[in-house]
Amino acid sequence: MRTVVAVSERVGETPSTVTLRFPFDPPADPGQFVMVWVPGDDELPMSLSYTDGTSKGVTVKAMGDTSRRIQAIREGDALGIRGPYGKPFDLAPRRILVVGGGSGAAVLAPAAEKARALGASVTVALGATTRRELLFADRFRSMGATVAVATDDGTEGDRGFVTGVAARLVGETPFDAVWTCGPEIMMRKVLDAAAPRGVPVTCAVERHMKCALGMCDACALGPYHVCTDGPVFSGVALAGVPDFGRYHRDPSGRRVPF
Amino acid sequence: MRTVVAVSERVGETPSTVTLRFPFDPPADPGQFVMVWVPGDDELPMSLSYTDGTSKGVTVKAMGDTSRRIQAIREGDALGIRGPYGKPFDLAPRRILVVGGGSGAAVLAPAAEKARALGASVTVALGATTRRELLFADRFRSMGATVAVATDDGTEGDRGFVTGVAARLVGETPFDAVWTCGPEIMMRKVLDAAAPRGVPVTCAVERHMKCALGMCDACALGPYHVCTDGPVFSGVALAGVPDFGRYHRDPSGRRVPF
Amino acid sequence: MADLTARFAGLTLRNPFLLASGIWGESGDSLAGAWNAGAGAVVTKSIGTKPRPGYPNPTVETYERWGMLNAMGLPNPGIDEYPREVEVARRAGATVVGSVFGGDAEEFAALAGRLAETGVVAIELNLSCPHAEGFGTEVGSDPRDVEEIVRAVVRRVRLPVIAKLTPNTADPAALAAAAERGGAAAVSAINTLRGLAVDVRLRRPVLAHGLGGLSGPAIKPVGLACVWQIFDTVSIPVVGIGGIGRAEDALEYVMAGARAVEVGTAVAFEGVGIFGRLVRDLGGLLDSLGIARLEDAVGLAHRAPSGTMP
Amino acid sequence: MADLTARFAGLTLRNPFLLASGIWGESGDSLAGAWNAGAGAVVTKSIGTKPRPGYPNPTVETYERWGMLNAMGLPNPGIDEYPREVEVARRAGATVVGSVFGGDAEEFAALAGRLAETGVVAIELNLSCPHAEGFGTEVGSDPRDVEEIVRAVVRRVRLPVIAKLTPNTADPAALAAAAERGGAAAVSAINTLRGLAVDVRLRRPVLAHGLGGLSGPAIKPVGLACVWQIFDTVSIPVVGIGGIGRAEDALEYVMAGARAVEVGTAVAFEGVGIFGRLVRDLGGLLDSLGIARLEDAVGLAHRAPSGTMP
Ligand SMILES: Cc1cc2nc3c(=O)[nH]c(=O)nc-3n(C[C@H](O)[C@H](O)[C@H](O)COP(=O)(O)OP(=O)(O)OC[C@H]3O[C@@H](n4cnc5c(N)ncnc54)[C@H](O)[C@@H]3O)c2cc1C
Ligand SMILES: Cc1cc2nc3c(=O)[nH]c(=O)nc-3n(C[C@H](O)[C@H](O)[C@H](O)COP(=O)(O)OP(=O)(O)OC[C@H]3O[C@@H](n4cnc5c(N)ncnc54)[C@H](O)[C@@H]3O)c2cc1C
Ligand SMILES: Cc1cc2nc3c(=O)[nH]c(=O)nc-3n(C[C@H](O)[C@H](O)[C@H](O)COP(=O)(O)O)c2cc1C
Ligand SMILES: Cc1cc2nc3c(=O)[nH]c(=O)nc-3n(C[C@H](O)[C@H](O)[C@H](O)COP(=O)(O)O)c2cc1C
Ligand code: FES
Ligand code: FES
Repeated sequence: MRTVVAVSERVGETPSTVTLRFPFDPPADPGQFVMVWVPGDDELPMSLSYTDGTSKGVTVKAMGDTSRRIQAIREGDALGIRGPYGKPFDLAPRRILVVGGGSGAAVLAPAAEKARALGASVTVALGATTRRELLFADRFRSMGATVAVATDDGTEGDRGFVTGVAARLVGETPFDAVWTCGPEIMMRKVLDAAAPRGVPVTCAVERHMKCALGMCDACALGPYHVCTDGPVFSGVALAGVPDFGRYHRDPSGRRVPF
Repeated sequence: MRTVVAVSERVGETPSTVTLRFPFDPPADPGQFVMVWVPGDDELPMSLSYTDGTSKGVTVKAMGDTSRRIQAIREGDALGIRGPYGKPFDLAPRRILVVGGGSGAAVLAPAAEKARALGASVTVALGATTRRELLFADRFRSMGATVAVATDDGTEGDRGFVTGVAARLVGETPFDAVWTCGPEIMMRKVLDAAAPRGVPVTCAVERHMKCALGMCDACALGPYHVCTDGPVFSGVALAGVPDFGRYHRDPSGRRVPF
Repeated sequence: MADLTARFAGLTLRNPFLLASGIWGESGDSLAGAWNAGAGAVVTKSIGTKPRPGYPNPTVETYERWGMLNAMGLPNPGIDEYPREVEVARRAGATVVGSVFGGDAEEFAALAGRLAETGVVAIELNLSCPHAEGFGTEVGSDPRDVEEIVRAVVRRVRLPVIAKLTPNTADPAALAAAAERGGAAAVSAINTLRGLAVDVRLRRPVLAHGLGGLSGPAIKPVGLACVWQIFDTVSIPVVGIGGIGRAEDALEYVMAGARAVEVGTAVAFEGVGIFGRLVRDLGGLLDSLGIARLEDAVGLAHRAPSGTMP
Repeated sequence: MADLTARFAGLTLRNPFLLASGIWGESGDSLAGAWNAGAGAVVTKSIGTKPRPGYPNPTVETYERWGMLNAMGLPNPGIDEYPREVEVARRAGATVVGSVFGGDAEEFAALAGRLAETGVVAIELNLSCPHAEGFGTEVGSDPRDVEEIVRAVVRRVRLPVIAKLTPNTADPAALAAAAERGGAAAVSAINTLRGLAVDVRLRRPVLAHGLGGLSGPAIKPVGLACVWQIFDTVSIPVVGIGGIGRAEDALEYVMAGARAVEVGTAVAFEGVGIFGRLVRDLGGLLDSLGIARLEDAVGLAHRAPSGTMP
C-alpha cells in the first residue's frame, strides 16, 4: 500500500540528520521500515524512528544524493510512503544494551522506548563522529536509559569507536540482549564482543533495496532477504552468513566488500 | 462465483420436466436464479426451485436443444453453476394468489413455501397443457395451499387457460398480492385482471440472458435489466414498459413480437 | 466544484465519463438509462451489417472484483434495426456516439454512413475486438489497415471519427499514428486484452468461444501505458478506456494524456449509479488537488519535473 | 499421489513449478533457497554482458493481491560475475536454468555460451522484457529477430534453448513459430504486459522509468490465451508463465498446453514456501480429478468434446 503524505514536521536532529514526521495510519512496530519516495528522485528504505499512532517519522542522515535531498524537504512537501515492511524487534528482554552508530539510533530509539514502557532497563552505547552528530542522545536519556557515548574526535564521551564502549559495558553488566544498528563492520564487532558472554545480539541490517517485497533479490544476504526476513536479525542467524560484515551487493547485484 | 457441481439427485416431475438437485452453498432467496452451464452445450438462466440449505435445485422444462439435453443429465454429471442472481420475491403479503403456467411453477413453489412458513395463506392457480404436465401440484398441496387447476385439454380442472381461473379467484377472494410466472402474455393478462381490483401483482419475467451481470444488455426490458433489476418485478413497474407481454429480444438484440 | 467539461474532436461533453461500447448499449432504453445516470455521453454497442446472435453461453467469466473475461461475439441487431434504438436514446436527450465494426474499409464506411444519419455525434470504429473472426483485431492490428479503414470512413461521414485501438499489439502508438494519418479526429484505447480461462474440473475453456477479452481493473495499467505512448506520438486527442471504476482511475488516464474516458466493466460491478458517483468523486478529487478544470490535467504526468518537489 | 514429473525439451524435472526469471534469481543463495523450498527448477535472473544497476526506485507498484507493476530495468551482475552465483546454487543441488538477455543475436549467443559452461541445464532467452530500451520486446517482437537470435544461440550451445516470448504482440503464436524454426527446444510465455501507473497526487508516473511490466493474477488470462494459441501452432513444448499462485492456475496452464510452469509474483505475495504448497496442492487436485500423471493433462482443454457430459 503506497500513500502520499504531506510532511507535517521537520526537525533538525544533528547537522547531518533530520527527522520528518508525517501522517501515516498503518500500525508499525519498532524495527520496521518504510520505502520513502522522494518524487522525481529515488525511493529509499528508512526505518521508522517514530512508530506509534498515526504520526509516524523517519530520521535521515545525509549520505548520497537522495538522502541529501531529503534534508531539503520542507513541511507540507509530499512524500510517497509504502510499508511498513520487515520484522520488528522482539521486545521481551528485560535488560537491554543498545549499541548505535551513525544513523543506527533512528531505529533503536523507538525500540528502546517501547521496551522501557514495558518495564525493561535500557543502557545505551551511542557513537558518532563528533558530539554534535550524536543522534537521539536526549531522547534516550529522557526515556530513562543510561547513556554512554563515544565520539571519533573525543568531543563527548570516549574518544574512538562505540564498539569499545559496548565491549566494556557487556563485560561490566549482565544483559539479556544487545540490540545494535550501524555500520555493518561495527555490528560484526558487537557480535564478536557479546558472543563470549553468551548475550544474544540482535542486529538491524541495511542492504540495497528495491522492491521491499522479498522478490527482486536486491537485498539478498546469504539465504535471507533483508526486506522480509529482516531487517532485524538475530546474531545467531547472521553468524552463519559469511557475507555479513564483509560483503554487500551493489544495485547490479555484484558482491562488494565493505 | 462459478462452481462446478455434481448432480446429486434427478427427479422427473412431469413428462417434460425434471428437477436437478446439487450441492451449492451460497444463500439464495425464492425468485433468484442461477446460470446453469451444461458443458459443451450452453449456459441457461434457471430459477432455483429449491433455495434452502446447501442442496439447491432447478426444475427444467424441455424446450429447445439445451433444455432437452438437460433432461438427459444423470446423477453424478457435472454442471457449472454461477449465481444466485436477481431480486427475490417480497414475502411480506399475508394472502397470496399464485398463478403459474408451464415451468413458471418452478420459481413460484419455493416462494409460496417460504410465505406459508411465515404464516401466509396461499391459493394457487396452476395451468398446463395437460394433467400430467401440471408442475408441483402436489408440492403446493402439501404446503397447505388451495390449488385450482386449468388444463388446455381439460384432463384436470378447468379446460382452457389458467388466466381464466386466476381472474375468477381474484374476483371471489380478497388477496394482498398476486404472484405470477409463465408465458409473458399470460402474465400480462393476470396483470390486467388484478389491476381493477387494486391487488398488487408481482411477475417473474424471463428474457434471453447472457452475462446475468447487468452488463451485456441482452435481457433489456424497457429501462430494466431482467438479470439485475428482476427477474421479479412489480406489476406497477412493468405497466410502464410497453414491450412487456408484446416484444422480447432475440440473442442479437432484435425486438421480436411474442 | 472543478469544471469537468471534456472537449475533444469537436465535441463538448458535460463530463468525461462515457459509457463504453458493448455495455448497456444494445437497446435505446439502456443507453438512455446510462445517460440519465449521469454519463457524459453513451457509446452504442458495435453495430454490424447484419443481425448477429453472438456466441453461445458461457460468454463471461469474472475474477472477483478485478477482472472479467468475455466473448460475446459482437451480438447486435444489425444496422437496419439499430437506428430505432439510437432514436429512443436521443429522445431521452442522450449524447450518443455510434460504434461500428466491419470486415473491411468499405463495410466500415457504409455502416458509419448509415449510423451518421441517426443523430449520433461521433463514430467510434471498433478496430479492436479480440475474439471475433474477421473483425476487430483481425482488421485493426496492421497500421495500414487501420489507416485505410479510417480514411474510408472519414471520407464518408462529416462526424468526428474515433478509432478504437487494440492493446494486443507490440506498438499501440503506431496504430494511433496510422489512425491520425487516416484522418481520425481522436483515438480511443483500449479494447479488451485477449485472454482465456480453463475450468480444470470440466477440462475445457470456460467461454464457449474459447478465447475472450479481459476487461476491468486488471487491464488499467495496460490501458494507461497505451494512452501514455499514444499521447507521446500523435497530436489528436485520446479517449482512455480500461479498468476505470474510481475517479482516481480516470484522473490517472487524464494525466497520462486522455481527454475523456469510457467506463465498461465497472458498470457491471457497481451498477449504472457509478456515473453519478464518478462525476461527484472526480469533482471532489480535483478540488482537493487544486485543479480547477479537468482539461488542465490532460497529460500532466508527462510534464512531471524530475529532481524537484511537487 | 499423482506423478508430477515434468518432461520437456530433454529435461526431467521433479515437479512442474519453476522459479521464474527475475524473482529471487540474482544471488546463488536465493536460487538455492527456492530449490530447497521445492521448486522443480530455478531460472536465473536474466544476465547481460555487463553489470547493470537497473532503474532507480520506485521500481515496483502493487495492486492488492492481483497484480504488480515493475520496472527493475534488468539489473544484474553481468556475465563475468554471475557464474559464481550459479555455482552456489548448483552446490546446493539445484537444477538451474540460465536466463540471458542481449541486444542482438551475437550478444545472446555469446552470453548463452558463457552461461552454458556453468552447469545450467537449459538456456532461457529473455526476448520479452517490456521496459528495457534496446533489449527484451525491442528484439523479441519481430518473428525474424526471434528466429535469428534463437538460431544463433542454438548453434552456440548444446543445451536446450527456451525462447521466452512477449504477450505484447498481435500474434504470440507467430513468435513461437519463429522460435521453433530457429531451433528452440521449447518456448515459455509470458513475460510481463507493458503497463503504467500514475500517482494523481504527485502528478507523475509511479515507477521511475515510467513504463513497466504487469505481472500476477491479473495477467493469467492473457498468459493462458498465449499458451493456448501457441500450443495450437507449434509442436515444441510450452512452459506457461503468468499469474500462477495456486495449483488450479498451474493446471489451467497445463490443460491449455503447458508442460511446466514458472512462478514469479506469487513468491512475493506468499513467500518462497509457495513451492512446497503448490506441489502438495497440485498432487491433491490431480488425485481428486482422477488424473494419474500431470503429463496426461497437457493440452486436455483442446480436446474437450462438445455436446457431451464430461
Ligand atoms: C532497512 C533499512 C533501513 C534504513 N534506515 C535508515 C534510517 O533510518 N536513516 C537513514 O539515514 N538511512 C537509513 N537507511 C539507509 C538509506 O536507505 C540509504 O542507504 C541512505 O540514506 C543513503 O542513500 P543515498 O541515496 O543518499 O546515498 P547514495 O549516494 O545513493 O548511496 C550511498 C549508500 O546508500 C546505499 N543506498 C542507495 N540506495 C539504496 C537503497 N535503495 N536501499 C539501500 N541502500 C541504498 C548505497 O548502496 C550506498 O552504499 C536504511 C536502509 C535500510 C536497508
Ligand atoms: C430468469 C429466468 C429464469 C428461468 N427459469 C427457468 C426454469 O426455472 N425452468 C425452465 O425450464 N426454464 C427457465 N427459464 C427459461 C430457460 O432459461 C430457457 O429459455 C429454456 O430452458 C429454453 O432454452 P433452450 O436452449 O432449450 O431453448 P432454445 O431452443 O435455445 O430456445 C427456446 C427459447 O428459449 C430462449 N432461450 C435460449 N437461450 C436462452 C438464454 N440464455 N436465456 C433466456 N432464454 C433463452 C430462446 O430465446 C427461445 O425463446 C428461465 C429463464 C430466465 C430468464
Ligand atoms: C461484455 C462486453 C462487451 C463489449 N463489447 C464491445 C463492443 O461491442 N465494441 C467495442 O468496441 N468494445 C466492446 N467491449 C470493450 C469495452 O468497450 C472496453 O473497451 C473494455 O471492456 C475495457 O474497458 P473496461 O475495463 O472499463 O470494461 C466490450 C466489453 C465487455 C466487457
Ligand atoms: C520483479 C520482476 C523481475 C523480473 N525480471 C525478469 C527477468 O530478469 N527476466 C525475465 O525473463 N523475466 C523477468 N520477469 C518476468 C517474470 O519472469 C514472469 O515472466 C512474469 O512476472 C509473469 O509471471 P508472474 O505473474 O508469475 O510474475 C520479472 C518479473 C518481475 C515481477
Ligand atoms: S528489496 Fe527486493 S527482495 Fe528485498
Ligand atoms: S443478461 Fe446481460 S444484462 Fe442481463
